[in-house]
Amino acid sequence: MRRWLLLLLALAAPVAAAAAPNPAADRAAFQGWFRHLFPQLPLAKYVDGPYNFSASERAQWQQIMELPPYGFAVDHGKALFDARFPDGAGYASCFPHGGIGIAQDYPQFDPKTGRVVTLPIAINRCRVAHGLPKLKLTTGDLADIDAYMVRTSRGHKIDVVVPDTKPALAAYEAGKEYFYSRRGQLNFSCASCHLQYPGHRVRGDTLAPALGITASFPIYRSKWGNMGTLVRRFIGCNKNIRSAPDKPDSLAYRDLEYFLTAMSNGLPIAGPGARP
Amino acid sequence: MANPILVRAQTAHGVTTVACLVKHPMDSGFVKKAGKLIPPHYIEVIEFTHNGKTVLTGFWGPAVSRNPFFSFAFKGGKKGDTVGIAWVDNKGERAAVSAKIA
Amino acid sequence: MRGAAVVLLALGIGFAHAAPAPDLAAAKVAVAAADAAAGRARAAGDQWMPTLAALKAAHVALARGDAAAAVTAATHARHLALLSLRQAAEQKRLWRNEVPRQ
Amino acid sequence: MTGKGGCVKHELRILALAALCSLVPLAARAAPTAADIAAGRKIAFTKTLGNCIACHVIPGGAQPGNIGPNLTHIRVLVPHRKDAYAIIFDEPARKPQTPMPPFGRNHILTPAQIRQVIAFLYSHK
Repeated sequence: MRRWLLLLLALAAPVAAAAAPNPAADRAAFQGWFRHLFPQLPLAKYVDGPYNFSASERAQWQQIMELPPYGFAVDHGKALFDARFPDGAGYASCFPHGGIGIAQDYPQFDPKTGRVVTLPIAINRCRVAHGLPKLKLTTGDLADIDAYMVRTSRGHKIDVVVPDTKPALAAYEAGKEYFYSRRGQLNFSCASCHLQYPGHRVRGDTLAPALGITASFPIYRSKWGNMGTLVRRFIGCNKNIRSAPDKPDSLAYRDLEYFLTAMSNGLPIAGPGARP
Repeated sequence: MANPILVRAQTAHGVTTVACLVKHPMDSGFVKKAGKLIPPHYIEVIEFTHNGKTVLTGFWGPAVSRNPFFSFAFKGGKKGDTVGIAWVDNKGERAAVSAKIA
Repeated sequence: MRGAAVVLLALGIGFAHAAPAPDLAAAKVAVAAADAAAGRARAAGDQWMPTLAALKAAHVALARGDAAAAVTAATHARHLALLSLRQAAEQKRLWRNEVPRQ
Repeated sequence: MTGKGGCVKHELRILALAALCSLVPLAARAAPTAADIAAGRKIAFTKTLGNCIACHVIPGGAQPGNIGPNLTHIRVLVPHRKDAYAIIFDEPARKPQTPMPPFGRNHILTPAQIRQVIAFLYSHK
């Protein structure tokens, strides 16, 4: 009888684990996976992404970082951030601490709308609240404002909160499912490359580990020649695997950013970043 | 300034290393936007001076990237000397900046 | 010039053989079926770019009146959409296999 | 299983049959020609086609990736060409966790193109 009970318990435990989302346990396993892959690499170093794995790319990057290519974007972003809206308010009025040093707290779950709000989306919400049109979420002025706000948060530890409520956990779980689900004609998931093969090369490009990948966004990509937000990269990744990209403000991308950033809790913000 | 140039010049062991970041669209004239070619707009000549004397002249063209980063080294520079950078592009626009060697 | 003439000729032959009304009606049915399958793939959150490309080719061919090309492209688009639907259905279960465990 | 899912399965079964039919003449095919090898080389090295070089070291390919096995000695790794065909056609069917895309099943390459790639890969001694 007791043996049967134990067996029942053993069967029930995994089912319960699969049913109830547990961000803290997921994070421990996620970070543990990378520690197992690269025992020598300190957690905080993951924010340097591909530069941990290629000496030549790292040397070039360090030279580039003497005069970071995103410098112009940060200056432009600061000018935009400091400018007044027609109603006299500014971006600072929409954020805690006047918008300075807060990027580590995004994305957030908004219980009112039941949706995840990323920092770029929060910037657009601020504009709408003050009667201004939304900006493009992928690049341009919004990416520059994002770059400035992230720059003021550099070194702050990422602290994405997933409230213990049903809708917030559902959004988190949807992002997790997106990250691990294979899609597109080429049949890749985000995890296929950035979790299973970080540090390996696809042609000449080094794959960045998923851990800490969000910490450097927005990034100046030499390939783009300007700044791009995380969503711009999601769209690029989807196209690479021949999957039709979602809309920049889609729930799919919001949830994915929510899950992905939450996995890097505790790592320092290193953005804006520069990538090849 | 519309076309800023960021400069860093440092000297060590008699060798001065100059690094600069030039803000410029560097449109090659071969890229289309909404079906129309973006007209060419790129730096043609960039000149680096040390105390007014030219130390390096670069003939750039459409193949150079947007907002180019450029770095080189020369001998004979001293702390406090002036390094000058000036460029002119195919539209006749120009920009110049000078900095002290640190 | 000669190449263009050959293409025109080929198109003409295509018309001669594929122009009859029933074929165009069949092409419309095929394109509609492809549209429906692609719609289901989008709803499942797993649309492939080649599906959209084939679908577009089918619509273009239909608008041109080329029933044979429309049917070929539409069939291809529908096949791809069905494959992506299968992928989406399988991944509902398989994605958990890729999650690292401790 | 819902009705919809069952329908998808049925239609895909017909597709799979069609794919199998195109497999049949494989054995009867003549030895690959130089043109086949050249075409296979182009497919293996072109991003919009096979892009094999993205993950595999292949003789003659610049800047290869290192995710998949080195294919220089494919004759040792996969002695039989029909196994190579199966791997390229649908590797996830054999190993669900593989990052290798199912080139044949997902219509990334046609059966003829896959045979050309194999002709190219096995042309290295």
